[in-house]
Amino acid sequence: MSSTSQHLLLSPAELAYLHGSLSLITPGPIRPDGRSPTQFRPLTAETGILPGTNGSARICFADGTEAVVGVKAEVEKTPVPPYEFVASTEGRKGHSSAPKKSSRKSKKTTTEDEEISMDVDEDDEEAAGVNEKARVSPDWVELSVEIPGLRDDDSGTVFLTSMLTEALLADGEFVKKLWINRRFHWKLYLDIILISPPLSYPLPLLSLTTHLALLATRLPRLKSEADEDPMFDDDWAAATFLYPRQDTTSAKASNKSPKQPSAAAAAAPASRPPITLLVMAVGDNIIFDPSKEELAVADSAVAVSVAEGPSSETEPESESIPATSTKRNLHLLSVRTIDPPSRLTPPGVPNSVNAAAWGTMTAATPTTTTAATAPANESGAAKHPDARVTETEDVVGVWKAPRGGAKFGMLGAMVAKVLERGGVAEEVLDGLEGVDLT
Amino acid sequence: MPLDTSTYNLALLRVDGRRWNELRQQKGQLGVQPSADGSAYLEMGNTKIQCIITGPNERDTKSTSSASTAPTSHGLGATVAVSIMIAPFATVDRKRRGRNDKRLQEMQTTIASGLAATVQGQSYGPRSTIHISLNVLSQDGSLLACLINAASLALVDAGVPMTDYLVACTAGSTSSYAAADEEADPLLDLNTQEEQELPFLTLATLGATDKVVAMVCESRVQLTRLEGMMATAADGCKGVRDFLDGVVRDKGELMVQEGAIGRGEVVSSMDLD
Amino acid sequence: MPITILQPSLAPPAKLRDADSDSDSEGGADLEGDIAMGRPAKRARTQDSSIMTPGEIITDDPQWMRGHGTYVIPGASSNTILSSVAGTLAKTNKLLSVRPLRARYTPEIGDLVVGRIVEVQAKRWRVDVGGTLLAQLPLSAINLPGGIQRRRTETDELQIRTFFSEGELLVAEVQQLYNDGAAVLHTRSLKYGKLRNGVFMSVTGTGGGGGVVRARRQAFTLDISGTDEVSGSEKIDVLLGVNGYIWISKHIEGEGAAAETSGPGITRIEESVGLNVYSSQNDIIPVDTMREIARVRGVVTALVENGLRVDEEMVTKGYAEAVEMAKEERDSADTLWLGGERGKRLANALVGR
Amino acid sequence: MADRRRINGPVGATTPPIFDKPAGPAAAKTRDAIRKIFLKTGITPSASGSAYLELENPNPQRPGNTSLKLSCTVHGPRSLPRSAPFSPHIILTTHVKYAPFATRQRRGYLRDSSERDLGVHLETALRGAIIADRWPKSGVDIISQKDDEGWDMMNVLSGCITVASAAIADAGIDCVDTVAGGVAALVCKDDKTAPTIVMDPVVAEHDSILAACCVAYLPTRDEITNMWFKGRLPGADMMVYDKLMEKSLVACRCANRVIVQELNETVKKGQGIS
Repeated sequence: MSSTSQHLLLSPAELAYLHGSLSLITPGPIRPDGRSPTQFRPLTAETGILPGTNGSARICFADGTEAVVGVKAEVEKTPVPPYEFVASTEGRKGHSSAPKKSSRKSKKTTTEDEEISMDVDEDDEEAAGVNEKARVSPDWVELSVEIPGLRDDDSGTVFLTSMLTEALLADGEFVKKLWINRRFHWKLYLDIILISPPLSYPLPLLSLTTHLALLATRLPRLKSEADEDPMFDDDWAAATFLYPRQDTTSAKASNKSPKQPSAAAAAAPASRPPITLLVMAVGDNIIFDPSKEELAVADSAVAVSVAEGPSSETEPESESIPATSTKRNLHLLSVRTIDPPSRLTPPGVPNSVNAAAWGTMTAATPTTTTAATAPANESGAAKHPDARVTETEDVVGVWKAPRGGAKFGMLGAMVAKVLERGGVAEEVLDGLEGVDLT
Repeated sequence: MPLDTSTYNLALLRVDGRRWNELRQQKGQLGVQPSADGSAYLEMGNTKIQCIITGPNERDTKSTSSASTAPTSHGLGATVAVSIMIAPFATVDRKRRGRNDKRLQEMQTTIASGLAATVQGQSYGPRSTIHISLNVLSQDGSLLACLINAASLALVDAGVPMTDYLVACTAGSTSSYAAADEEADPLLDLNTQEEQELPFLTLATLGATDKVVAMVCESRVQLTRLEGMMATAADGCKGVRDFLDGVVRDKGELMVQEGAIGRGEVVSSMDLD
Repeated sequence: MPITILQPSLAPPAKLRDADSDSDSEGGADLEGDIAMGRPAKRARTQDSSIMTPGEIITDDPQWMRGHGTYVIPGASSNTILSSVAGTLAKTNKLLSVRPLRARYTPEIGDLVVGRIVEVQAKRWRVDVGGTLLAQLPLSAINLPGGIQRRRTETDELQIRTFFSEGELLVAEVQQLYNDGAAVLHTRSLKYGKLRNGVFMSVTGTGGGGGVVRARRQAFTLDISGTDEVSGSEKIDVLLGVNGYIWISKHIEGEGAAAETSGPGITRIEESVGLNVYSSQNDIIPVDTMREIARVRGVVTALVENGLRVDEEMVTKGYAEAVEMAKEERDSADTLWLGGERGKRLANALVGR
Repeated sequence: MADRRRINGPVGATTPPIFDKPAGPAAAKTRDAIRKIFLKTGITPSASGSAYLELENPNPQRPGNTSLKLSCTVHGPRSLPRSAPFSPHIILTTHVKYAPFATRQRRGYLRDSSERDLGVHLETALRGAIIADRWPKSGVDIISQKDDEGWDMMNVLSGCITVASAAIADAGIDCVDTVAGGVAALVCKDDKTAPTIVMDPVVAEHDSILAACCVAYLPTRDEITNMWFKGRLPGADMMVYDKLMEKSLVACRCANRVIVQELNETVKKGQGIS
């Protein structure tokens, strides 16, 4: 079944009503629970709930949907590919064709390998200038999602996992934080658990919880020198945060230990993990944080992953970045359209065609087709002559699953609304910053 | 690293400072999940478990029911389906359990049959099922016992009629199989270190009645010590039952104070009106 | 501010219960005390709280009879009554029963329930009413369109989906109960049938905190005075299903569950009114009515979240209070949303805390 | 447990030793043309609809880098099994599979997460195009198989969308429009030059790809049924994002012309015979 089809049964009458109330233009959409289009449902968030992990977080909605994320880090030996000399001399071309053979290669990494050649982190080779830095690979992060009731190779779970992994690895900054030295690196396991059966599409909840868990993650401080076997300071209070904090008052404001020269950390204080927001469109209205009923009448839905890059980093490539990026320097990481469950909903039957509704007796239901207002005494049992017409056209008040896709402009507007200055993404990031990290 | 029991008989204190018959610190909460029929969160020491109950409801025949690993065991009426999910970060080193993990399925069957004997399901038809999903957030010993306690606490929250709480506790014995010392003390409520070293058993009783519903022992232990261990476990179960009972009463009184439900009457034997 | 992130509410501090069993340390167990085998340890009922928990002896006085939520040990002297659920004791002259704190809906004959069709079979529908079992709605228990009275034929069975199909909502009455507790519904009256022009919401099971309470009138009409000069004529139907399913919709003269009580008499079956009872087409609903329907739904959610009972009186008072609150904060945009803080304020105002 | 029936190739994939310096990359293809597509429908008689697609190989003499070959079969619309719940519309299930020899490192027959991910993308793309309530109580299976290796995920997805849309049309399933897939990418030679937007990018040719997007597009309705953007784009720069999208729409229109032309040919051939 498609990724969003947690079999929600809604009647055509409800769907028609919901679609009608959500696509109102003049006073703006009326949402079933009365929220404004950009208002999120209140959620309670806490971090550091599991002492046995490097970082953990838990977020739950008022209606009970709850997610727990645990982050554990292990030191792992970095495999040295046999063709290393080929890789370094051949420069780029050799690099992409030389197969990465490592002792415990899991099957998945070959596609990651292909993806890597498409991906973006080759450019750091030139930036860092040092060749062995090149061997930063996305397999150092393993992310798994567990949804009760769905098997872990179910297409819905796989779609969520790949979206969250993609958001994390898209800009290649994150993997550099796991670098210890040329022989060892951190292997980070991110395990995301949805406690309750999903009441609404779980993606935004999972990504906010992952964001908080990564903010709270701390790695023990490295004491050993450059390429020795890693030795760590076992005083947990001295552990450094994965995402170095701004000048927060916490005593151990992360002193960037001299032995971890990573370009990103040195350049900027406050880069933050990505968040993924679910945006939905009904008619011309753009709605955030949709509940299950709202998603069931969506014409189109998009998942936008955004991260806050280091604010002082200059962007050589793009020509039109406004110089004074005052507030946050948001990076668009990935956008995916989500197949809204509205395409799987049963269609309503207009009165003119409905054998059991005896045709359109009450004048209050003017259907668009002129000939449909049959005289009162005509026996409704006979199928209406222009049933085919009502099948293709939209009859007011009758629900029909949306056909075709979304307009190009609408998709662009949805992404723009997330990214705009002072828009939703920034306010969500501000909200998340407010959570004090224990 | 093996648990050194050498210092035990000096001060009769265990590695976490408990006496031989002390339960670990327990925390419990009811109704943590408003959208589920019944829910409970239970901590015994560092073993933290959250239990969600949906049902008793009827899965209609043709619905694509999700892949719930349901070793249903037919009690008097309703069937009980249990699915356990242990978080990969629950243990010290991360371990991701596959779908058909034999140990999990065995625990699921034990819990399902234990609960089916406790739940008075005859008022629901055989077609209705009670789905119990247990999430283990962190695991530090006596896992099966803690799962059973969390499940029965959540069942009480869901208002499912039960003969009594199904409470469980583990008990071990300080002497490993080799040492033949006779006066070895039984130990109550073991954590992971003690479980890996010492022989232990899990005992589930019907509330404080000492009727044993389920007993699981997977390590070799001398027969003479078995009786002592079972008696200790049974008493441990009484302590656990009092704790669970306390959690339920607190929740009930809270709801009465909030005026959500009317105050019940008190029956007094002299009431002969 | 679009997103509000709250701090976790701390778990209520566990009161140190005066340990019943005579063990020396908190929760410990000692071996010396004799272990009472067989009969459950009779515990002096020290606490005065009237909360019963499973396995607790209520009384062993033979004069009492056993009701719901209790059981008797088959073996031993069979007049000790024990509680099988956690809840409060209820005495109805010589009958002892325990009302559980939270439980799913148990149908009783005569209940007005809102249900959703889950499955269509040859001669009947399986309806989810939030109970332990799916309810049945036989084909013979519905009104044929136009109110014709005749036996059901093959063609009716073929056209079964034109009456009700999967996912559709209906209001019905419990006609009879099977011995395993499954309900049989019927919609043979004008006030029952398919629901349209409105919004559905479900409230957790009855029996205890925050559920729908069985009341004299489950279906009633609210006339929306309209916060912004809407002509008073618009009305809203509120249907509080006893099973915790609630339907809030636009009131259509002479139709719908509330029509029975306030509309014209039941005599004229063949009137045109009953003809659209199986239509799934909504009528044109003005924006203000949609707004008020969302407000009523917010009121009910606030009642449930703050643990208050949901019945006609509370909903009407709550709605009036919500309209007042909206008038006060005339300027702020989201006067409709009644979750979180605003919900608490509304509930406190209602209960007068 | 060893797989007794099949004789597997050598465990580690071996690449030919590189002796001479391969000829320089062929003249990078012009920016605004996509590679030539070969599309044939009706290739598997047993399926109710099928199609085969092959993309032109940009520089044939390079070792280990061959063109993209995709085949797709459609089984249905056929009635759902008796146990399935009633559904008022067609149930669409899509599978994307890599042939074992399709990638540099041989992969087994068990599908892994990236293939399942592509499957979900393909399903979203096709569901928008199919008129679902024309076929109640029925299901259709679309199996798209990638036969040749060396190509990146987004190009594979756009190929799958195009070949599946042709196969659905061949199977006679009602569609609002023929959906076509297109890819565009933001590439830059090195740090100095400004990044350029390339249509239908060839992965090996470009030094570093900053961002890429793959779009499934309905040309006559001018609607997008599936969009997948990935990469690193400074957020405030919506202009680059829109330009990238427009470029991929152009790629979709070109691919769509190929489908329409192929379907016209089969129709003419069909009328010619009967």
